[in-house]
Order: sequence, then C-alpha cells, then structure tokens
Amino acid sequence: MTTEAATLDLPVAQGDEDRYRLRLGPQHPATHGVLRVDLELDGETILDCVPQVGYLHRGFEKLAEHRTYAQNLVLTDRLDYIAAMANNVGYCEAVEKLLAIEVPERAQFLRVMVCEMSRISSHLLWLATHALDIGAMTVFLYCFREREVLLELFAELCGARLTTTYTRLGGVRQDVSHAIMMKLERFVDAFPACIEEYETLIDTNRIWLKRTIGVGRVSAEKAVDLCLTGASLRGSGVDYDIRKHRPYAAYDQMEFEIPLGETGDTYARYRCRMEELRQSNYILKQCIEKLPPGPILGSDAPDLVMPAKPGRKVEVETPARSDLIKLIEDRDVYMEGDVYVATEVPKGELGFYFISDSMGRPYRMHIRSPSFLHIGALASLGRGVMIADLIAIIGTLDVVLGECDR
Amino acid sequence: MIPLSWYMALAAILFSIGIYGFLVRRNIIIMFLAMELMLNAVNLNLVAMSHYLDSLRGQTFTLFIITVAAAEAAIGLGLVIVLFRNKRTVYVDHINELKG
Amino acid sequence: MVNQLLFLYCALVIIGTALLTVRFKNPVHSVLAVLVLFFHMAGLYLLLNAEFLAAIQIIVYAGAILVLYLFVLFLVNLRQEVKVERFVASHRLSALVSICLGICLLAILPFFKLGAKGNYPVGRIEQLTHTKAMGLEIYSTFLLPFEIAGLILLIAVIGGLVLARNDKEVAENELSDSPSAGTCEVQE
Amino acid sequence: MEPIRIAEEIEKKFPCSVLGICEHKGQVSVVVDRSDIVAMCQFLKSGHKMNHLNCLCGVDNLTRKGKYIERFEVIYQLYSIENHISLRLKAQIRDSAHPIIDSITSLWTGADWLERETYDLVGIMFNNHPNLKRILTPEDWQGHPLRKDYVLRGDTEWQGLEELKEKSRKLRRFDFHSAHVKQGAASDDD
Amino acid sequence: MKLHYKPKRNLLETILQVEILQGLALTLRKLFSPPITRQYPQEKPPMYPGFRGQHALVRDPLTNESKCVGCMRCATVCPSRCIQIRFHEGESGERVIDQYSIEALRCVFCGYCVEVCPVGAITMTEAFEYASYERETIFFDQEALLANWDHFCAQSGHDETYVNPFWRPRGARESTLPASQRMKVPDDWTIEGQFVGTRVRQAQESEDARHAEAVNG
Amino acid sequence: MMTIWSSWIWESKNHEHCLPAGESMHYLIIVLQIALLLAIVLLHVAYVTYFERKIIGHMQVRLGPMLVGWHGLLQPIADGIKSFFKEDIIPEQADKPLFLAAPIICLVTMLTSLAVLPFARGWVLADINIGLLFIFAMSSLASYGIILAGWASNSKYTFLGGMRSMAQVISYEIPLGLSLVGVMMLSGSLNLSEIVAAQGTSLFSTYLFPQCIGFFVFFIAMLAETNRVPFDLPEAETELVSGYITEYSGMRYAMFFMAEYIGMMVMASIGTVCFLGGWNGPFAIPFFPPFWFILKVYGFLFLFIWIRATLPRYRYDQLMALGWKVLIPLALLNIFLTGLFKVLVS
Amino acid sequence: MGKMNNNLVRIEEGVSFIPGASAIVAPLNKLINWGRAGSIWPATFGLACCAIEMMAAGAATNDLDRFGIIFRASPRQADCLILAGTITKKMAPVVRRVFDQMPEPRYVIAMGSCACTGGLFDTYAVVQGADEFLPVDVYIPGCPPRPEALLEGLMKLQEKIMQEQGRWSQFV
Repeated sequence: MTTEAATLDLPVAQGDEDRYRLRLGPQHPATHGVLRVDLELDGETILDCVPQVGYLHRGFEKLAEHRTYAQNLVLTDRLDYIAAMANNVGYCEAVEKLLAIEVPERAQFLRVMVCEMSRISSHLLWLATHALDIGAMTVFLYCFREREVLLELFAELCGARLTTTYTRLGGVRQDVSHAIMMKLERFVDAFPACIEEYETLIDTNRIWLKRTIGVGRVSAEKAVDLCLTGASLRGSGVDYDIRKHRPYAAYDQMEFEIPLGETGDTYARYRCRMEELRQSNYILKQCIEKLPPGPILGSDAPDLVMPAKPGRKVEVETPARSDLIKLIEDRDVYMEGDVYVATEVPKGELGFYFISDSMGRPYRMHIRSPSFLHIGALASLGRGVMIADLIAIIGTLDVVLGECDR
Repeated sequence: MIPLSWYMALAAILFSIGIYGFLVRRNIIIMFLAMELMLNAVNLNLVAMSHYLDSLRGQTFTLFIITVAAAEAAIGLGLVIVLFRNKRTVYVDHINELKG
Repeated sequence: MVNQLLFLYCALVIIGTALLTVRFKNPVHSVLAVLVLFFHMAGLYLLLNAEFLAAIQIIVYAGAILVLYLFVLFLVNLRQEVKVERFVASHRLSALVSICLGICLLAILPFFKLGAKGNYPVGRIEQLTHTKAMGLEIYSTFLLPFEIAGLILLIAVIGGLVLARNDKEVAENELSDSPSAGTCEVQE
Repeated sequence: MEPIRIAEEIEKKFPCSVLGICEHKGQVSVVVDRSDIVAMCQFLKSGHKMNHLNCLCGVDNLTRKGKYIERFEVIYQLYSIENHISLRLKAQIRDSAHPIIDSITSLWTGADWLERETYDLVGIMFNNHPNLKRILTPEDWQGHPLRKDYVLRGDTEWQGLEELKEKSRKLRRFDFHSAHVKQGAASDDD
Repeated sequence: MKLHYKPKRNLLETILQVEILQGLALTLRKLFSPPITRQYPQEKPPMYPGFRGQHALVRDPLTNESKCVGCMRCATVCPSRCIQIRFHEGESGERVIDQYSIEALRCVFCGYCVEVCPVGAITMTEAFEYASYERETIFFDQEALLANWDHFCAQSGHDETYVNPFWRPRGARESTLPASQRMKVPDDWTIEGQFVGTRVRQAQESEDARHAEAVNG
Repeated sequence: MMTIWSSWIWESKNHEHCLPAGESMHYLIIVLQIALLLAIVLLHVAYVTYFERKIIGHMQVRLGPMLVGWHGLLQPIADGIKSFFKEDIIPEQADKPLFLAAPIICLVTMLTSLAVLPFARGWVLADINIGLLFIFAMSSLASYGIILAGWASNSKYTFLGGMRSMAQVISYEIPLGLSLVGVMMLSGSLNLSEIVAAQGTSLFSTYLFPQCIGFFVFFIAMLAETNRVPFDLPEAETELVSGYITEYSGMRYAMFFMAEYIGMMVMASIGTVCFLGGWNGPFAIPFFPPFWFILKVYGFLFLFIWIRATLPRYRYDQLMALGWKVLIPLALLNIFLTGLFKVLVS
Repeated sequence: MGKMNNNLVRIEEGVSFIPGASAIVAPLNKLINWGRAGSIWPATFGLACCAIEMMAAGAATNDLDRFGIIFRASPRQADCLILAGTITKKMAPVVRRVFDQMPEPRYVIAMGSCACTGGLFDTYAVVQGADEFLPVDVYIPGCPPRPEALLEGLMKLQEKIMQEQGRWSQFV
C-alpha cells in the first residue's frame, strides 16, 4: 500500500465501502512538504484522520552515531530548516552540557540574537503558509519580503541563508560586524509596522475570523496530554516556555513576555505567534543594546577535527612548507553519561538526548522534535472538522516535516 | 408551418418512452427521471396547443407543472436519500418490503 | 421549411435521448441525456414562440432539477450500478405495455379537435413580449393557482429539508469546548 | 521538591523494580526495571505533577557496557510544568531477542507516536499499544535501523525501491537519438 | 501575559465592511508602491564575502599551484565525505597531491573544510551559478578547482593574492599562530573594534569618563 | 456553435419576412460577426490573465511577467502555445466521453452568453427579449461542465471540487437572479439593451444607487458564480489541489481556464449593463461606441483581481450559510423595497 | 552536413529531414520551443530544505512569475518537476508517480545536493540521487542553492528547451 501513495488516481468508490477515503498528500500544496493525511470523509466532514509521516525520514539519528559531534552540527541545520539557527543553538547547548564546555558571554548573546532572528523568520514562514492555506495569498508575499531581509542577514553573518551552521561547540563561528547590526537595527525598527500590515489583511477580516475562531480547539489538559509544545501549547493557556523555565544562552538576561492564549483554537495560536513576533523583535532590540564585548569562542572550545577517541591524536602530520599547525591539545572532553537538553525553537521544544560512551561520536542521539508530536496530535484534532479546517489546523500547528521525520 | 399533430405525436412518443422507462428500470432515480420525461411530454402538448389556440392558458399551466416538477424532485430525491441512508440501496425491488 | 427541419431535428434528438435515458447503464449518463433532451425541448418551445418558457425550461429543469438529480446520484455513489442488471425482471412485458400505449396515443391523435381560440394571438404576444404576456396571464387569471404553486414549493422545500436532514447526532468534537485557563498557574 | 528526592521516593515506592539512581551533569535519572514502568509514570504524573512527557526513546546498548545496562533501554524524560523539575526514567529490558515493555499511551496520548517510532527504529515492542506499526520507514521495511548491528546504509535494499528502479528502467524516456543509435548498431551487426 | 484581542466589530462596521475595505486599501497602496523585485539575470544579488558558494583551490601566486599540503583535515572533517585526496610522499618527506577532488553535488556547503584548512588552500567562493545538464561537470577535480579560483578572481576583480578573512584558518586557533602568519581580520572581529551593544557602550563610556575624571581629579 | 444555433433561431424568427435572396447573405454576416466577436473576446481573455498576473504581482510588491516579450506582454501567447502543444492526458479510469465533453461544455456555454451582450447601441449579436434569462440559463449550464469534469475524472479531489461547485452554483444562482429582479422591475424588461436604455445616460441615473442592495448582493453572488476568491472553493489549491481541473492537462485545462475568464467577463458585463448604465458614459466616444462599456467591464475585472489579492477563502459551509442566510434575504428585501418604491412613485 | 540520401538530408547520425520542410518546421519548432521556454509551470512539490528556497524564489524578491513560471498544484498541468530536497526511499515511488502523471514534454530539475546525489545523507533511508529513477535535465548544486541559483537552473532549462527539435506531443 505504501508504494501507491500518490494524490490522484484513486477511484471514487471502492466496492461498496460506505466511507469516502481521501489521501491528502504527500504531494499536496497544503501539507507543508511531504506529510500525508489519510482521511475518511462524510461529505466534507472528516470522520477519521490518520497522519502518515516518514516521507522525509533520512536517518538522522543513525547518521549521527557515525559522525563526530562537530559534524553532527551540520545535520541540525537540516532538521527544522526554517529555523536552522535555533537548531544549531539547541544542539550546541546540549553538547556543551554533555562535554562541559564553557561559552563566553558574547557568544551567548549572539546565540540569543540568531535564535530570535530565526524565530521571526520561522514565524513569518508559518504565517505566510498558514495564510496561503486559508487563501490569503498576498500575506504570503509580504511575509517573505521581511523574511528575505533576515535570510540575507544570515548570509552576511555566516555565509548561508538557510543551512547556517553558525554555532560552534563553545561559541559561535563568526562575530557580527557593524554593518550587520546596523541592518538588524533597521529591521527591528521597521518590523512592527510590517506586523501591522499583515494584521490589516487578516487579523480582523471576517473571513479569517470565521475560518479560525473555534477551529481545532484544544483544551489545556488535552494539549499537555498530546505533548504539544511551543505556541500550540501556549495557545491553550499553558505557560510553558523553556526560555523562561530553564533559561539557556543569555535568555535570563532578556526581558520578554510569554503570550498565552485562552481558547486554544486556531485563532488563539495565530494570535500567540503574532505576539511572539513582537516579543522576539523586542528581544532583538535588547540584543542590540546589551551585546557585551569579548571573545566569541571559548578558550576550551574543541576543534572541529575532533579525535574520535580521547587520547588519540588526529592523524595530522606537520606540513612540509610551514609549521603552522599545532596539534590539538588532547583534553578529556569525552565522558560517559547522558544528558537531555531542550531549547525553545520556534516550533516548540526541541530536545537533544545524548548518550556518550566516551567516544568522539555520540553513542545515541535522540532528537525530541516538536513537529513530530504536533503531527501526532493531528489525528485527534482533525476528527470531526471539515477538510478546509484540517488545512487550517495543519497550518496552525506549524509543522515542518524535516524535523518530524528526521 | 409545423402542424400541431407533429407536436402531439412527439409528445405521445415521449410519454410512452417515459412510461417504458418508469416500468423497466430498477433504479429509483432513473424512474424519477422517466417521470420528468412524461411531464415534459405533457408540457410540450400544452405549449403547442396553447400556441395553436392563441391562448396562454396552456403555457401558464406548463409553468405550474415545472414548479410542481421542481417540488416533486425535491421531495422525491429527499425520499431517495432517506431510503439510501436506511437501506443502502436505490433499487426498487430491494425495497418492496416496507417492514423496515 | 427551416422551421420544419428544426422541428424534425429536435424531435429526433428528443426521442433518441429519451430512449438513451432509459437504456443507459450509468445513471449519470442518463441524466446527461435528459439534459440534452431538455435543451431540445427548449428549442421546440422557441419554435412555438414561448421564449420565456424556453428559458425557464433550461434554468429550472436543466439548471436546478437535473443538478439536484446529479447531486443525489453522486451522494448515493453508484459506481456498482454499471455492473448489475438495470432492468426489472418483467421488463419485456413493460416494454410491450408501453409500446401499446404509444400506439394507442398515436392512434387517437387524428381524432383531436382544436377548441375555441383564445385572446393571445402570436402577433400580440410578440408585441407584448412573451414574458409580459405570461405575467399578465399569471397575475390576473391564474393568481390563485400561482399562490398555491408558491405554497407547494414552500412545502417541498420544508419537506425536502426534513427528509434529507441527517438524523444522526453530529459527531461531538471530543476536545472540550470550554475556554479553560490551563493546567497551571500563569507565572510571573 | 528536588528531583533526587522524588527519585528516592520512587525507590521507596517500587523497591523491587528500581535498580539505581544516578546523577549526571545535574540531571537525575532512575534506572528501573521494565516491569512497573506504567505505575511509575502514573505515580510521577499524578503524585508529582510530572505532566509533560519531554522525550521517549529507545536505546540499543549492544556495544555499551556499564552497571545496570541491559541490551535495550527505553528512556522517559518527564517534566513538571508547574514545579519546573525534570526526571529521567531508564527502563531496562533484559530480553534481547524480543524486547517488550508496557505502553504508556494510557497516560499520554502523545506517547503513541513516540512509542511507534521507538518500535520502528529500535525494535522495542510495546504492550497495549493501540496501533503499533512502523511509522517512519515503509511498512515492509526490513530491520530496525537504530540497532547497533544495522549498518548505516542498510543491509538489503528496500523492496519498493528495487521495484521502482526496475520500473523506471522500463519506462525510461523514449529517446530518439538512443533508439536510432541502437537501430544503427543492429544494422551494423547485420 | 494574556493575549489581547482586537475589539469586536460593531454593526456599522459589519455593514460597511470596514476591515475588508482596509485590506483592500492596503493592497491598492501596494499596487502603486515600487516592487522590491530584483531582476535576477540583470541584477545580481548582493554577495557577501563569507558566502559559501562554489569551491576553489587557491592558486599559490608563487608556485602557480595549489597550496594544499595534504594534511587531510578537510577530508576528515567533511560531514558528507565529498572530498577525496590522494597523495604520495615526495623526496623531502612532503606530501605531493596526486588527486584532489570535491564532489560538489554531494557537498553540503558547511564550510568546515575551509575553516580547518591550515594553509588556506581550499576556499568557498561567492559563485553559485554553475547548474549543469550533467552530473559529471559538477564533480571538481584539482584542475577544475584551480580553474574555479581563476574564474572567481576574474569575476570578482580580486587579484590572485586575495584572501578573504572568512577563510582564515581557524582549525588552529589564531592565538596559537605566529604573529606574522595571523590572518588580517576586519576590525569588526577584533576585541577592540567589535560591535558592542549600544547600552553597554554608553555605560562603558560613562564609566570611562568617570574614570578619566577620577584620574584627572 | 451554440451561438450560431441560437442566434439562427432568433434571426430566422424575427426576419421571416426578409427577402429569401438576402437571407443567406444575412447568415453569412452573422457568422462573420460571431467569428469577430469570438476572436476579440478570446484575445481579451488572454490579456485579462496577463493583467491579473501583473496587477496581483504589483499588489504583492513584485513585478509579474517581465521576460516573455516586452514587460511580459507575450506571456499569454507563450502560455497558449505551450498548452496547445502539450500532451493531452486522459486518465485511464476516467469516463472518457464526459471527460472530453466537460471543458467544451464549459467553454461553449460561456461563449454563448456573449451573444446577447450589448456592447454598444446596436452592437449585439442577438437582441433577444429574454437576454437576462438567457444568461442565467447559460451560466447554470456552465456548471455542468464543472460537475462533469469533477465526476468524469474519477479522482477524489476533482469529485469534491465538482460537488462543491454544484452546491455553490445552486445556492448562488438564486441570489444572483433575485438581485437582478429589482433591475427588471425598474426597467420593466429582460432585454439587456432596453435595460441600458432605461437607465439614461448620466452616472446618477444608473441603477447603482436605487439598487445598491441589489448591487451588493449581485457582486458577491457574481464572485461566487465565477468561482473567484473568496469563493474559489471548487478549485481551492491548498485544499483540493486544483479542484475539478486536477486531472486536466494541456489544451483542455486551458479551455477551463478560458471559460473561467469569459465567465468573469460575462458577469462583469451583466453588472455593467444592469447597474452601471452599459455603454453610456459622461461623453460619447465618436468612433468606438463600446468604449465606456469596455472600461466599466475592466473596472469590474480589476475589482475581481483586487479582491483576489486581498481576501482569504471561505469554508464550504460558511459559503452556503452566507448565500442562504444573508444574500437571499437581502435580495428579497431589495425586491420588496423596489416594489414599495414603485408603488409609492406610481 | 551529411550526404544526400534519396530526398532526405542526413544532418547527423540517425537524423534526417526533408529538404525545404525546415522552412515550415523550423520556425514552428522555434515557436513551440519559445512557448514552452516562456511558460514553464513547475509542480508545487517541495521535499525538504530546498523547497523553502524554492518558495523564496517564487516570492517577491526573485519573483519566478517574471519568467512566466507559476506553480501548479496538479502535476497534470505541470511541465517541470523541481525536486527540491532529499528524496527518501519512502518518497521515491511518490516522486516517480508525480512525474508519471505529468504530460509530455516534461522536465526534471534536481535542486540541491540531496536531490542530485543524496548529499549528506548517505544512509539507509535516502535515495542516492534522483537520476536513479528519473531523467534529470538540470542539476543545481548547493545546499540549499540560493533562489538565484534556482533561477539560473531554470534559465539553463530554458536554453535546453530552446534547443530541442520537435519534442513529442500529440501534434508534433
């Protein structure tokens, strides 16, 4: 059955089945990539909704066991490719905890900065696609206009727009320049007006309200039960944000508020994210103000070419033409043990669970991805609603399949 | 000029085809359609005659028939849906026992 | 001459599509045959100078009633129809009956005599336009039947609604409806 | 309450199934036997308001040695949204041929997919799971990729891809040039 | 923080479709505002010196050959294993590169290779326009990589001694390098010239001023 | 084809007393007129798509077609050529005759409606007494094309699209018709030319003001009738892929596309004729009488495009509710008020 | 130019044409190619990271619409399949199916390392290059490529289309 998972050529009725089955995806404009949702319909009403994932399962966790910690950072770019920076930070926070690496303060501020930039860019993409799903195509273009500014900033900062690989174990790759900060400041100043613009188009629009209010309602208990995180959880009124609960990087030095919805419907989640956009913008503003001086990479940061085993030197011979290279000091950075470190990425709680067996590679790396659980929740959210509502719910859960399937 | 008898002959043929369809088909929806054929045959007769009689009565009557046909379709098809919902069939020979 | 040719064409198509309607395996095809039939029926009405009726024929019959048929057909979803026997067991007898009826009807036609002429000759209708003439007739002579027809339609609408309404309870959304304030307190 | 206190409480409550408590980098984990895992989670969820299931994953400990470590392990990372504390349960599964553990889907609906994923990738079965099927890999996939004896590129090619390649070889786009060349070659042979 | 919602529409606003008209007004305004589109083939996007584009092997102006010393660090660190190096030992014990190839279609452009290269031999240029009809042409061997470098120099107008600070070897940290070999980095990246938060700078300046005052006083 | 057919009937009826010798010439002229009209309209359709892309592009702060021809002016032609020379796929499990017929039904009915539109005084192919009803009839027939496309493709998305369209058309024909009843009452005619003539020449004597409720209802119903945003459910891209045209490729898809745009133009023309005073304008254009008509139609089309660039999409049941619970009562109210007005005035 | 053979002129191995016919065919061919190149409609088919850059290419800054490129949701109306992202083994049959559903002439662009070769993911779950089961016309390197790189790839595709000789369709 799995092989014929295409969109089109299923006959209208199969035998005398009473129920009308529809496969939404994996090639479908509204499934944000390669999600497939098997629906059973009664007219337009969904009787049963079974999300199917795995169409983007690339074997991250297996691959991570075969690569060094530094190399695995590259993998995390491709997890939630919309907010790669946040993943980078989450990964580095976890590995630094595991390997006990200190991060200088400036790097922590820079991490907060790029995290919030990627939160804004992720939320913009979410808003764009969510609005497109509901039919407002212009919001899509307006959101991309601002997102493009951020992506170009990323490109200027670290050389790539999406797959940034910006952080390093013990710091970040690159210091910001004055030019970047000027641009960022300009962006931060202009951004609230842009949010107003999106809201003019949809926020009070009666069609938008009709399509979102009361759709896909999740109570607080249900949201916790479904393991939702991020704005999807906060839309239901549960105050859980890792940036506040277990502050990492320099979040403990930032002032911001966590917007909490009440109704837990699509509109509440939408409002939550819109408010988060403003809060992120505010954090960025603080970053510009509070960025401390200092180094960006810790003095004990491990080299990229890490030995696979402690005590074993990387096979690098002294080059003939120069004596540039000092070999890396061996340090017992590898300990046995396990850690679980979670960070608040735009989608929700991104957790890394590492088991180290004292090798240069993780023995086991498990990624707790928010999207995976959000899509899992779709099965119970999507029951009893109409197809159009399901599309709105998929949009509002803000899933990204790269992270879900890993 | 077309003689009135042409119209009447056509209406007669159409009517008997309608009767035929009503009698032979098992599908209740097609039976309804056959009834529409008969109604149309009658309509044609009425319109033709009123034309040749220099009167509008027949045509007015046709209008009413169309109205009633619409009502009939609404009710009849509503019945079909109810029937289908309860018995999962639209075949008349499957529904001849009314015990439910 | 042209008119006669037109009539013949329409008549042939009407008979042909009527036969197809009752013979087609697929009910959807039947409905479409009826659509073509109605179209040509409207053509005949035009030949009879009844342009308003022709338009009504298409708008109401083709645009509303037949669409309703299609709707119901799709609702009951009858692909398997194509495979099963579509005629009742006694269909030969029925055919005989209907042919006899047809012959009888045709046979009595010559005995038909036109009655008294009315007061709407073609010229007057053309001058008034058919629509206006119909209106005059309906809203004067046939006012009461017109009202009754309206009532019938109303009853039909209500009846259709009552019949087609789904008796089953609308599946409750299992997620709670109350705007609860979350499991834990909002913390500062 | 300190996580370590909770861990001790668990030990008191389930003395037979708790194997040990360890703390690493400030994170407390309780190593337990698989038998009482549902009761333990229930206890943590209702007794200590550990209502948020952070993470559930399986581990294949084929090449890792250590105290209490069995072949298979399921990790439950719990967090209390209210009290801001987290605790890790590590359930050990001794049976390496047919690893099986009780499902906690009755406590968290969200655990459904996490357990399916664990089953899919590590091959640990879950008792009382409503729908224990493969989730990330195709349903007719062979093997469990995250086991240590599964090589990175896979041992055998997946049937579906083989079929696809075969099909695409057959359906290879008709190419005037190559078709002609083939004809020419044939005539050359003649 | 509780969300605040916009107040509900009143009857008049509902009848007059105020919010829809506002939306329409916005799009109409945008109709007459200049588009932000960059007409790509004519207008190139702004390129940043650190952009991780096409790979190139730096041609050493002295020897006219690659600078690569065959230390294998790039091949070791490459997460997607797309760098292949073959070498043999020369007379004086140095490594002579026989083959240096990058399968650019497998590369993930993480820039690790550039970052770990101790001699700045491999770089990632700003070029990204090298789509091709065949897979083979995007497999760069040593000549192709050197040609990429020449192409880059010609395109960007840099001379052959151009060294981008983004390509500075950071595998061996700068502090460990001899002073003469340290890469010249922009002021922005030095402790002295780096961007400091506006408020922090103000505090610093007032501190400095107070300090100076205290010294003067 | 149907255009020829229907106009033939009408002409033959009205001109039964014509000289037999001139009759064939007469038909020839009509055929030529039809051909000319079709050519002009199809060209317009092509360029309406271009304007739509351009206007929406600029509203979305981008440019729209730029590179095919000067500022993308040849874009519709390129699209047409491409579609014409594209493979025409008929799905194996489709109901072949209906699958083939559906786009033709759509296109032909839409083209047929053009026959009764008065572009200027006397510039009308078939000046029939029931012009307005004729257009309703044609637009209700066009929905058959959509329904059949949805059903005959035998795919679930198309089927759902077809069902949606069906429900939508049935629901919105009624307010569309009712909203024009007021116009009919004021003008006392169903003939489009007469409706225009009844409105007088100045802007303030048009029916836009006395029939503002009717216009409002008409406008919304018009959007729904032509499946445009915010009522584009039958082809809602993010829900049903492409709705009823999901399975169509190449030229057949282009036919649906053309039908949709001709439908837009027809509806815009009806709006122009019934509410904006048709070809009448502030001053007469000497050599090109349809100038004002075309200008007004393009104004309508701009509105269509503008709304498309701005609004989100309704949900199916909300659409139904809007039609039945808001628009039909409003239209009835409009009829009532108009009647009251007429009674009071007379 | 090849030798004369009856009335046909052989221009290269296996290809020959009627002299004089080119006066009609060649402009027609050119026209058709121009039409195809000027209106490439890719299927909306994003797989992973590259899809985001594909969206960015369609957004205001780069605006694919300038080239006459609009995304079509249904593969039946698409001319071009942009493989934007990692093709996993589970997804490969679906990709192939979408390709099969497209009408001729159809083109495939492999965008980004993953679609071209599998890229970073040399694992059990990923197809090592789309050309294992699809005829790829243009390869775009990058991970993900910049939107402009996608535009460049599309322009390469346009060039390729312009060079075609009477590619099969129902009329030609």
